[in-house]
Amino acid sequence: MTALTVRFFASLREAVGVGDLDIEVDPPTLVGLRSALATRLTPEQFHAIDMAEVCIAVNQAIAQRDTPLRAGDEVAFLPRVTGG
Amino acid sequence: MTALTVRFFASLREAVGVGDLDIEVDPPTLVGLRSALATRLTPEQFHAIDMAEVCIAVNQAIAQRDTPLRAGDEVAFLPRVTGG
Amino acid sequence: MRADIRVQLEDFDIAAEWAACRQRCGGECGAIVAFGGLVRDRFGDSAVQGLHLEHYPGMTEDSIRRIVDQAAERWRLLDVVVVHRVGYLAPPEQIVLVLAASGHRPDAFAACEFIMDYLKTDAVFWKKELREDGDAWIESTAGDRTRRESWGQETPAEGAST
Amino acid sequence: MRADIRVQLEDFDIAAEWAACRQRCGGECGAIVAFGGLVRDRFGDSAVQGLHLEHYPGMTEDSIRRIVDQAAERWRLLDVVVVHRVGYLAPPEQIVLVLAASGHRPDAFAACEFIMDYLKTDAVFWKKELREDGDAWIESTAGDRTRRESWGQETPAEGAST
Repeated sequence: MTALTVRFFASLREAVGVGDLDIEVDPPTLVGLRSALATRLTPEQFHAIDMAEVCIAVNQAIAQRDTPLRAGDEVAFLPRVTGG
Repeated sequence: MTALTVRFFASLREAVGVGDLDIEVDPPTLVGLRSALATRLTPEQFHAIDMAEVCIAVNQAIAQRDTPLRAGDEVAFLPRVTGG
Repeated sequence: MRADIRVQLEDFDIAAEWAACRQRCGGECGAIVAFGGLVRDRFGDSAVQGLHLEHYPGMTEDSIRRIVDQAAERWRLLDVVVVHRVGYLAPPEQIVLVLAASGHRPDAFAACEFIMDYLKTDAVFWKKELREDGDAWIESTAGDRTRRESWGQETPAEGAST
Repeated sequence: MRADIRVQLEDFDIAAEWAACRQRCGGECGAIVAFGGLVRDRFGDSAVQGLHLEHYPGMTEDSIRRIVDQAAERWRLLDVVVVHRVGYLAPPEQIVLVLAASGHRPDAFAACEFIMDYLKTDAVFWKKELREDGDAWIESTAGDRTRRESWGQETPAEGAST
């Protein structure tokens, strides 16, 4: 098992109810993380973070589908951004 | 004869050597003014103000070829402008 | 090109930023363009009490830096300042300042507007409008995306979903 | 739309102009764009000692007002300020300030840039550059005229020659 910190921002934090979550995943991939979150969260919470427009950053860099995960990584779920 | 004040700006003032000139014209038209200036100025001075790109304003409004002139009018010779 | 990028709770002082920018540029600088974004008091028919702006410390600054770097590749710039506030902001407080200084005005205008357009679509911020008719997370509009795309080139990094 | 147009010998204070503009606009204002033009210290390879700016009191202000009125017809503006200095200016002094405030940033950017482009070609000023290699009256460049024409519509009033 690989221990990660997951962060939710803005509307996703509101949907999940917390900003941070420590979670263990196996295998250490985004697919493994998805499974772990599906178990850990309620269906409504999971649905909110599992939308197509949600971006995922690993250690603050936008992740690709096959970005590997290592123990201690910070995985952030980012809803659509807008600044200015 | 119609008495006018003529003003020269910027490079035209430098070419003519003065900023203002009182002059009498007959007939009271831009053509009449041109004749009067041709007599009053040296050929070099006249050449400077007689260039195609020089604009003429009568009482601060850009003049047309047939703009009538009245006693006391201010006729300004304006070289190409640039602000900013 | 010097770039100064700050994300902060505190208000900013346009006069101080402008003066510092002039100071850094010296006699090379012919043009400074400043953009200030303010909190409006209405959204359509609904009164706006304020905005809540959230960011991801580190990633947000990086996202702004990437935008500024792209601007610096496209135009001749001497100095760029981006100050973006976060936290709770009430109308008519200042949200964002973008300063672009160049030898020449077309570069300063283009860079400032480019940076603002990209901030709307690519900078890592989230904005909640606190309104009479209910709070709402704001997304960049179709107009914002069209404006961003009008600059051509680069598409946003493809994100992964789980 | 309010418009404040001034031609003056004195320097201007961007901070005071910006604050007054915000004050006048209140909560409707979402965007302020400011352009500052400065005296550069070089022209090509030649050092510039300064500029001498000349105007035609009355006609100059009218020419600026016409430009601002055109901008107000094209975009939704809340407030416009144009302050243009005349007299002798040394590098890196400020020459001109254009402020455009609007509910929305595209309008503020477009109006500010439009006004600057037209000031270069249509405002009644003359500018002499005092240079190492000799003084020279500056004219608007082909680039300035192209930028002006890129806004479409209106052509300059046809002048008469004697």
